[in-house]
Amino acid sequence: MKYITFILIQTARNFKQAWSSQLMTLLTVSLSVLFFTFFFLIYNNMLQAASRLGDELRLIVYLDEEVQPSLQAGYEKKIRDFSEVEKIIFISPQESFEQLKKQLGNDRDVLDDLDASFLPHSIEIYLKHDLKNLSRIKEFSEYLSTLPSTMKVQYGQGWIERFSYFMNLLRMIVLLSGTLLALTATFMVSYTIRLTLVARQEELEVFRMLGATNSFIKGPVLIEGFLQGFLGSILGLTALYFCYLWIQDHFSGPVFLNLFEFSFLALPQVLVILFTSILLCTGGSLVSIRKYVSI
Amino acid sequence: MKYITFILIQTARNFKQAWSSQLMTLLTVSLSVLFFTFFFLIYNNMLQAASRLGDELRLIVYLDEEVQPSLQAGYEKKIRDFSEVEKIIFISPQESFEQLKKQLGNDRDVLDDLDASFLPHSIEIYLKHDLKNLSRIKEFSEYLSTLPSTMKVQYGQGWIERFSYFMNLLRMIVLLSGTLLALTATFMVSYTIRLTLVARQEELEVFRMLGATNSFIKGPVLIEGFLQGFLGSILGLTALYFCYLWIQDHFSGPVFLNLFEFSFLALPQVLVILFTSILLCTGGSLVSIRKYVSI
Amino acid sequence: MELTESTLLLDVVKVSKTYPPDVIALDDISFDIQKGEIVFLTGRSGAGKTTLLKLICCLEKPTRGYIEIGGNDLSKIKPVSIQKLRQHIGVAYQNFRLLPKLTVFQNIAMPLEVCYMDRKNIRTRVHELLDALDIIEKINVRTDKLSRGEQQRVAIARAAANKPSLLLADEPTGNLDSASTSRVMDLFQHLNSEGATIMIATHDESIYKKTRHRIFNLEQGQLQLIQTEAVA
Amino acid sequence: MELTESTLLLDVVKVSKTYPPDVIALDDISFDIQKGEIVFLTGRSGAGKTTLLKLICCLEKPTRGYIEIGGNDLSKIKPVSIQKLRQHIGVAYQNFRLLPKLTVFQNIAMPLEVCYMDRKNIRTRVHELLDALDIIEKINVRTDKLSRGEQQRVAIARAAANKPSLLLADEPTGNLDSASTSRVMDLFQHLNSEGATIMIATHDESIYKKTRHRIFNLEQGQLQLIQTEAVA
Ligand SMILES: Nc1ncnc2c1ncn2[C@@H]1O[C@H](COP(=O)(O)OP(=O)(O)OP(=O)(O)O)[C@@H](O)[C@H]1O
Ligand SMILES: Nc1ncnc2c1ncn2[C@@H]1O[C@H](COP(=O)(O)OP(=O)(O)OP(=O)(O)O)[C@@H](O)[C@H]1O
Ligand SMILES: [Mg+2]
Ligand SMILES: [Mg+2]
Repeated sequence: MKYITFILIQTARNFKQAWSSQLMTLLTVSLSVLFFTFFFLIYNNMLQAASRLGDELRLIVYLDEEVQPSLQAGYEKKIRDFSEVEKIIFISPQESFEQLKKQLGNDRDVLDDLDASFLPHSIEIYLKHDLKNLSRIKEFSEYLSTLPSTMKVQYGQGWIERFSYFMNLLRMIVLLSGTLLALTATFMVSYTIRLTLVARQEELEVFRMLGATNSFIKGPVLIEGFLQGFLGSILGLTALYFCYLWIQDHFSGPVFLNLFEFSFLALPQVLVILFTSILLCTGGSLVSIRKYVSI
Repeated sequence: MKYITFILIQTARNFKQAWSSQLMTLLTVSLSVLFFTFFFLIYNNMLQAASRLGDELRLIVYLDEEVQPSLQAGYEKKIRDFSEVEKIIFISPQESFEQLKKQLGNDRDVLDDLDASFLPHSIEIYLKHDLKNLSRIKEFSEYLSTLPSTMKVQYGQGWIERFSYFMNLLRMIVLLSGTLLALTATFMVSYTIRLTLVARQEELEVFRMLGATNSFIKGPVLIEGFLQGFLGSILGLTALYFCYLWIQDHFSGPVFLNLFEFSFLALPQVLVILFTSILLCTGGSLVSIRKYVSI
Repeated sequence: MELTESTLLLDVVKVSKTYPPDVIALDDISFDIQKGEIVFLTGRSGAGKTTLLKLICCLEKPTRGYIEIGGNDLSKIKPVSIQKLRQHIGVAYQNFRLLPKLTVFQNIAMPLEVCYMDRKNIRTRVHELLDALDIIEKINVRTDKLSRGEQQRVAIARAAANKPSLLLADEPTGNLDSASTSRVMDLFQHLNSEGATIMIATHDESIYKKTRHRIFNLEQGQLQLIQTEAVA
Repeated sequence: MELTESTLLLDVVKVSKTYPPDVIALDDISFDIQKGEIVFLTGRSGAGKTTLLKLICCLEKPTRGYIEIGGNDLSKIKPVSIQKLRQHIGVAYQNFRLLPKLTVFQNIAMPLEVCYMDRKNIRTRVHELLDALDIIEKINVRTDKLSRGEQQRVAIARAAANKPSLLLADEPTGNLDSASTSRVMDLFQHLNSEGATIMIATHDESIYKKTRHRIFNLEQGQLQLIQTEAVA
């Protein structure tokens, strides 16, 4: 009990004495958490968005003969071997003809005199929605052309290819800036913690000279580290939440929301972030003590 | 001459004495410059990429009668009134028919028995490539439908709309993180400069007590601020250049380069960055002196 | 860290201290101090007085030789034991080592907090000491707002706060007028009568001239006994 | 800042100094000092000696009254002039105010650099002073590696470096043995013979007991002249 009282008194006194640098550390931690989670949020949502855009990720394989129902399973297996696939549909010329008619709309009378048989058999392949599949779509299409009786493979070549490159670029950017930010965050936090402790170096040294035990010295520092990490990440996450609300606010509207359901971090993710920043702050403080208070 | 010698000696001594915190400031400045320019670079290139993707930004207006050559100028004017437009092409049913034939490729014999007259007259409108136009494409299409004798307006509605929302979101993200980063950069730089000066507060105070004039005190601080800003931004820009090379390296390949010609900052931009960070560092140092050395 | 029953409190054996690169501060020093003694240490400026005191409170390690306090060889005991030991040694440093941002009370309370004394007892003890040293009216003033002589007395009060078994005072009267000096010496006398062993490094002849205690003199790293204790 | 031709160097008129909240350090003090004089200032710890010296070198402002140095009223001259004036006043602070990370040489060179003296002259002057104070062998040692008495002499050397017209020494011998003390006093004597006016605040009777100079005593904020200058 006595011990705890002393530690708390110490902590309060430290804060009173050095509140400006404590506040600085807190702000730094918050900013770092904000940065990091901001990028995490964006990356997360980008992946989701990509998967929605990928709804159009349909490849059509035109065949020069019908695939007998008995052979369809083999075909499917071959396709699934190469890439993860959402669903595979075998389409007869009749079905294609109906589809074409629908697409032409008012102009459908062009087809009036024609027979469905001029259209080939085909297979529609819907890819699983993720960036990996998107970026491998070209390879996949080449693979499909080598299957037996394939006449031609078709997909929204033009824009899908560009889009996939674009997404790749974005992914790289987000990862790169994420790494940069993580580095800086660590650097900033450890730097400010170091500075706070250097400012208290004299005090800790005097305490050492007066015979303070390790637990006496480390107690307040640990509590401070904990508070810094805890409050810092709470603040950062709160700021992030407001950013999130702001973005959502500026992107409401049926079309958009439908496309990008911009979602916040999940609870487990939030907890991991909280835990990590507490660990970082307390750990950093302890390491710094060992380094700067030699006596 | 004597004055300059003394100032240089002072500066060298300061650096020797406090090289670790000086290095910290330098690193902070570099990182801040790197962040800021990195986002600037991305934003710049994103705009360019958008304009390239926008190549497909073509609207087709189907008309129920031919537009007489004498009226074409009036039509053009009306269209240009609403939005900036790259070019406008009036297309006759014959031209459309040829185009359709080309598109159908091997299946073109479907059209053999048909006459071009079942196709309507149309106007193809190519938009100027920028994000603003992209995001207003829906409004534009609605406007076009109100023009006389318009039957139907068509554009790659599905994906263009999604793409434009996506681009908007991205723009917001880049701007938001850019702002965040600029704020932090300023905060970090001023904080480290302050700390460096607080560490030297005692020295400056003693100099004051010994009768140092203002120019004696400020000279070395100014030189340091200048060097910090100069070297810091040079370092940051160099790091940025390597990031740039890395990105380019990972996106070589004919299709990609064709689409995103990822380009570096222009010389004037580099100069502005250099100048700004020098100003920030020197200014910050001077303000801090005034605040921390009161005697 | 319990001190043994023997009457020998401090035993310094063939101790040398060389600061890098080649400053020989102490050269093969040996002496011992009994419990309850008062000992003076004199010597020219730079003779090594402070160095010797630092070795005794483990702020520096001897280059050669060893030091025993209450039977514990300082070079062999564990860090935890050193911390406990320091709680029994009060040191008034020559450069005070006060915390400028804390008040007089907070500074003097530090060694008491370190061994978890409770608030009430701390307050009583601090008042007692400040009364004895005549600076009770400064109790809630930050130490950087004090005159140098007041600071010196605070440093002495802090050293004496925990009723140490061994009190090391390094130039305790350098900034004090004669009235304050005699108050400080009275305090030392009082602590001594309560059982504390006291070692005072000083230049101030006036405080040791008329005593009957042992006086050591350091010169060029060598220790000489220049006055043996007179039998009462 | 040129000092006038008059023989009056320092004129303190009805000066009071109150520290917040209510510490009356000086209370309506008046005195003057002629050029070339040596004056001692005594007083109990906390009497206000350091405060008086701080007022003279413009580190604090008087609450009431004014101080003139060489005819310049300190409360009226501009900051730039104060800076120039300080170059003519050497102060050995009671707490030294040395820079711990710089060497002895660099510390003593500071007041010389401030008025742009060239390297060669600086070196000569520093050697001269260190020789006089017997710490020449420490010239390239960082001041935090010095004994307290050595630091004190460095502080005195720095105050004397620029051959000041007025030298203020605050307790200059508190950490010095008698041999070093007499070296310091010799240095002061020498500076005085070169024209410097010197004011020494001290507790150390030994340095003023046998002099013929004026001695002021501060008590409860009041100044008393306790020895007038003996005519030679
Ligand atoms: N940390 C250090 N590094 C190098 N040399 C040191 C260090 N501390 C002290 N010295 C040197 O060791 C010698 C003895 O120093 P010490 O402080 O023990 O002297 P002292 O007797 O206390 O002198 P004073 O009366 O001036 O306080 C001096 O020459 C000093 O310069
Ligand atoms: N900055 C300050 N703020 C408040 N009070 C102060 C300050 N400086 C000094 N004092 C008080 O003013 C009084 C005179 O202080 P001063 O330092 O002038 O005494 P001194 O004569 O130099 O004493 P010493 O011999 O101990 O150095 C003391 O009571 C001191 O506590
Ligand atoms: Mg000493
Ligand atoms: Mg004083």
